[in-house]
Amino acid sequence: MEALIPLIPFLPFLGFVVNGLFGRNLSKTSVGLIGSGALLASFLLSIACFNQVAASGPIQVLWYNFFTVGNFQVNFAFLVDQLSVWMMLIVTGIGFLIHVYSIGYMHDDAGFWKFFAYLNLFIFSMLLLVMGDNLVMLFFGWEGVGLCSYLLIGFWYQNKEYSKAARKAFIMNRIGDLGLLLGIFLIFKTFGSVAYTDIFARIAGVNPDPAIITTICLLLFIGAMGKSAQIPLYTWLPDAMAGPTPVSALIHAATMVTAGIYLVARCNPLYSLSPDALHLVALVGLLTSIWAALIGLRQNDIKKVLAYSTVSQLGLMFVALGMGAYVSAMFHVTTHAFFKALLFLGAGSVIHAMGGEQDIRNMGGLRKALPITCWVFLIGTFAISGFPLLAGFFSKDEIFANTYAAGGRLWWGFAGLGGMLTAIYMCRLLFLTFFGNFRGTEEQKHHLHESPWVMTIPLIVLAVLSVAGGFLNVPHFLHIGTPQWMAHFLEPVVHNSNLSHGGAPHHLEESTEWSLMIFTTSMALLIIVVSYFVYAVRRSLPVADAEQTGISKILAHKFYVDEMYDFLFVKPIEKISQLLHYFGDTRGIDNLVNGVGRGVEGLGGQFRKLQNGNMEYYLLGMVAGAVLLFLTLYM
Amino acid sequence: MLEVVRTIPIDYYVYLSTLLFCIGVFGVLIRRNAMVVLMCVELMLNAVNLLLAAFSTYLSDAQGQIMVFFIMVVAAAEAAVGLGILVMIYRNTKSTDIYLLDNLRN
Amino acid sequence: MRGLPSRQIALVVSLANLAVTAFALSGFNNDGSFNYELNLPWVAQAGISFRLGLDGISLLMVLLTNLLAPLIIYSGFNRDMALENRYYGLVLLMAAALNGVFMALDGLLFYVFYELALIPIYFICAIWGGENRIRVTLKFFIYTFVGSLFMLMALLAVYLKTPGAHSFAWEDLVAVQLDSFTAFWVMLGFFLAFAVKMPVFPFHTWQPDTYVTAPTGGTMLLAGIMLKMGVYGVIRWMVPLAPEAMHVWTPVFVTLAVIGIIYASLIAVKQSDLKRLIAYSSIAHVGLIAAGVLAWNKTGMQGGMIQMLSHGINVVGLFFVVDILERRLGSRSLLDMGGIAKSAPAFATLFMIVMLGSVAVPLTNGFVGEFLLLNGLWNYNFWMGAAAGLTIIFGAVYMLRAYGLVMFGEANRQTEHFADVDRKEWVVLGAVAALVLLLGFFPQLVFNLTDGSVNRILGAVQF
Amino acid sequence: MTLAVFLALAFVSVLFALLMVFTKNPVHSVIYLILTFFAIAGQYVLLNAQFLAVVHIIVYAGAIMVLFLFVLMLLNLNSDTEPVQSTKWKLGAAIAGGSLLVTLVGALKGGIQLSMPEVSNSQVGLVQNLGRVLFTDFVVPFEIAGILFLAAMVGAVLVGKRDLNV
Repeated sequence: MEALIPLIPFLPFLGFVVNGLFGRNLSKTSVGLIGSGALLASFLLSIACFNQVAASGPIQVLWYNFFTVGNFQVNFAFLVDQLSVWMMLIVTGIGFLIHVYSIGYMHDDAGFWKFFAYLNLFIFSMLLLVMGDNLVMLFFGWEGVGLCSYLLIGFWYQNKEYSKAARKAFIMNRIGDLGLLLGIFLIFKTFGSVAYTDIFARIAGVNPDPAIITTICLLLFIGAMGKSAQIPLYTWLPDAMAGPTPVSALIHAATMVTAGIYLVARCNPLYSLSPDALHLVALVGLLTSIWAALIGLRQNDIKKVLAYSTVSQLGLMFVALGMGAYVSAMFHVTTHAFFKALLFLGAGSVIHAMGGEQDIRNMGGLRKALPITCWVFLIGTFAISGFPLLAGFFSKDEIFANTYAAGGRLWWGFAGLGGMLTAIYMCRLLFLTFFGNFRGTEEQKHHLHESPWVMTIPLIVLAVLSVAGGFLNVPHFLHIGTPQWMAHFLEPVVHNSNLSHGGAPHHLEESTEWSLMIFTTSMALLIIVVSYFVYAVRRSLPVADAEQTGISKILAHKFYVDEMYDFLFVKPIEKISQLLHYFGDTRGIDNLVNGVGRGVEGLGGQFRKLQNGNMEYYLLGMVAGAVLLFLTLYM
Repeated sequence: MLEVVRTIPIDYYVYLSTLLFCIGVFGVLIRRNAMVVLMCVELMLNAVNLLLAAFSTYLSDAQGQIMVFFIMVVAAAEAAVGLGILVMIYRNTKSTDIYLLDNLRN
Repeated sequence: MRGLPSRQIALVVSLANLAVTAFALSGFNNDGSFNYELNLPWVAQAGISFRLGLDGISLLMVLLTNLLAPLIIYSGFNRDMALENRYYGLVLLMAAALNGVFMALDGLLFYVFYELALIPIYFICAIWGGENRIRVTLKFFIYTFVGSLFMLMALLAVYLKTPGAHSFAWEDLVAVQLDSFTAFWVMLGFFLAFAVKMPVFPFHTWQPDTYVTAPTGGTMLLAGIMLKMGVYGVIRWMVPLAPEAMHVWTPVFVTLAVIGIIYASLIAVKQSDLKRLIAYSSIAHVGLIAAGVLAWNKTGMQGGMIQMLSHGINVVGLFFVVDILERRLGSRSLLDMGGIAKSAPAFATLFMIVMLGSVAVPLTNGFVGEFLLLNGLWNYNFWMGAAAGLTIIFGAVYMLRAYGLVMFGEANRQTEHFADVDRKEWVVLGAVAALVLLLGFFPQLVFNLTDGSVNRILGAVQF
Repeated sequence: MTLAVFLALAFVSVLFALLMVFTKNPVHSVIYLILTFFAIAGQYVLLNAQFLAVVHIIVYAGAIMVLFLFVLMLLNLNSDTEPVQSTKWKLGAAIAGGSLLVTLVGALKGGIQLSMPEVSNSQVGLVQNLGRVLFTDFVVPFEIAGILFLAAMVGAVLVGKRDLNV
């Protein structure tokens, strides 16, 4: 098994190399087969790993020494423990489904081979990220996925807006990366190693200053903010929807954006030592969750709605992390990967059918033309809204319960508010798209068709997962199946800190859990019913952009955050750049240097005047020189 | 020992030739007529000649006087060429004013 | 010598040089001592000898020189230029001088080679340069020349303190214990020379103009190899000769370097001339190298080592890209470009790889260098490290902007039929890209080479 | 006695030198200069350098100064055409010359220590002696001086030619 582990990331890498170098000359079928086949193999290997890890614990594979400088040693090594194998399964499994889907979705695109090459490269980076045995390996993957995200968002590069969005994503990620990088430095300085096992083993021995731990946690969290699109670095994610829809599903919903969650969960021994850092994580998560949900309420682009929903859900995960409920966050990562991938792929199917149309005001009534898509979309929406027994129901409920337990009523209330807002805009999206009358053009109406099977099968698989995913980690009090199966599996690496501290103030009564669950569930149901009436029965339509007023206009314009960033950062930097070039270099330093040159030249000019060709001056000078000479010699 | 060597200190000759030399310099500086300037130069050369001759006598060494001959040679050559040039210049400028001779400037 | 195939001769000579370097590499002892030492008396009375030798650091720089020289020569094959034989002759002379700089173990010999390197590049820029070349080249020349004069004074100051009959040998110069006053001035003198060469803010203003004006080969030589002379000089001469002044000067130098990083990055953000943009990015990158090296610790130093090699490779690739664009489009302005990715996919891919190396994406050659440099700098001072770290953000900003403007967007009339790279260009860019990835995956290759020497230098300098 | 002669001659030479400098008419200047030269020739005689004195008279007064006079007359220069220096310049020149004198005298004062031979050779300035030295020890410079003369002569002729299309 050990020897095969490097194959898991390097099979997709191989796929990338083959498709990248020779893809142009291969048929679309072979490109698709190579791309998806590599992933399938990785997925199967991951399952094998899973079994072995479940049976005999973590596997560590040292591949080669990446570099050793002094005592700074970084190995190209893999650590496959419960947490990483879990992520590997998500990445390769969902990745495989999305690859298959892309065969259909991207079929008519000229850059088909390039698309698969990039996707494979992305999977490679993502696997490095989760499988790396140290923080530097994680950083490889971390930047690698950022790069692939850049390439894929800007996939249709002829459009300048798209490549701008790609650039924005990469740069915002890089801001976070700097934080992560500094965090890694500080960790190395404190613990003398960047390998997870060493770091966590040395915590007790080194016993660092709490302030240092907090600094480390905050620096790492900056990285997580960038990657997982948290306030203030979230604006790239909605723009990233410029990429092809499978990309949005894979990168910007299921896998890459959860890297931040993974990072915090991975470093949970550090975070658990720093209540301050956890507090901030929770606060940022909560703010993001509500903020993005509010914006999501008034978006009319089907992908933008999903994007804001992703940001909001990621916020919720950070709330869970901040509450010390690492497992709950990972659980939500998992279920979210299922239903959000489903939703995105469903949206892709819609866009595919509508010939590129993304505005839900021009859709409606697609239920008849796209029955499978409609059903899976419905499942996805209900799952994210918290419909009983669907995936999101369990994972969200667990987060709410933990928030209540660790944070109290206020936190719970706000987190719940975020959840409810999610339900509202998701239902709005669902009903506006699939119910009511078709509002598009005649041409589009003729064009409407269900997607081919390569696209629908992944949808169906994901729908099944969205239904069943919740049973991975059923709470104790429901007494169904194996309670807390996932938590038990992850126990050796991550565990909810409030659960492990057994009882005391953190543990909730069963009755409390029941009442919390009933409350949130009934709210979700209520929202579903109400929005059905509002959007499907009464068919109230969102107004055109120009007619928006008041708060909804602010929401539709995303609180003007992009404009604000533009005004606060982008424009000033560009201005400074020009000013520095003009006043700093051309006029300033260079002028100074040239000034010295001119000074010398000018002095030369003055001296030149003495050389006026008039002998008497020369003679006078000679005499003066002789006088001086004698003076110095004899006086 | 010669009478002159006994009775006149060498310093007198030094002072005398210095004085003549300085008069020459002064003349060169003060006059604008190239002709007179040349004459002043001759005067300066003579001051030096005098000094050489004096030392030659005082040291009973003929070399000083030989040197004087050579200086005379140079002075004669200089006068010949200098005056030739002067005539030439006068032909072009109708003047011997050295202020006009700033062609070196450029 | 009109009939000689000068370019082919130059290429063969440079390849032979590379082969010799490879041979030297094969039998190399990396424990930090000087290998293959050659010591001939030169002016024995004054303690000057013709002394060459290679330790890990030198060998790395020699490798850089001889690796890039064939690429630089070969990159000129697509261009017809006047007086071709002289051009290639000067390039070879340049390579000789650079090798000499990196191998010299005698202070005066070092100075001689250092100055000798200036002469061919001066003529290359002044003869084959673009507009304003005379003015710009003169500025460059005076700038660097004045800098080197300070170095000469500093060298002499140390030389005169050597015991007994004075000596210029490296060991003897290093052994001199300077009083703090002398050390202060000696270090300043050296720094002025090397800071101009690198260049470090605020001595950099010759650089963008010169890079832009110089012919591509000259720019490659300047940016790829010549500016490493400055960093190398800092490591080999400046600090070991006057370590007593380290604690006074290092904060100043590091601060200047960090200011330079941010300053140049900021300026690069809005440049529209691609060549100038890369020139500014080069200032930023070299600023980071300088800052990391001056932090004078293991990670910073090793980072500097690999980054010097990487930066040389990347910058040669980037300037070659500029050259291709300029030859096809007749312009270097980003505003005239766009949409090239469609008509020239291979070119786009190769440019992408080189660009990623320059942006320091992991598993390209730029990453490990920047990582270690930042770590070294960060160990020296937290805030300096954090400020210099902005380079990874700004680097992405300006490089991606440039790449996007060149490759993405709609094609215009000129870029519509942009020819993809031909075979010769493929060879150069392919070689650069291969090196980018090779060093990206296996940086330890470099560290194995330099480890002993870096330890020795770091150990020898106590302050 | 000797001292008196010396002082008289010195006085004469300085007086005429000054007159030469200050007189406006170039012709007068030439005359004064010739008189100065005569005074200097007197000094030579005093110094027991009779041959030198004779040569001096012949060369300077006889050749060079006559040449000057010829040129002066040729050009027809007199005090009317004489260019005059500005007062400021005159003052500057006076200061310069004066300070040169002062410094030279100051520098040379008391600084001369001659190791004079016990027995002085009175034959030094005679033709026989000078000729021997000139044609033995100094024969090469002598020949060179001859060449110099030749060159000067050719040069003077060349310069004096009306049109210089050489």
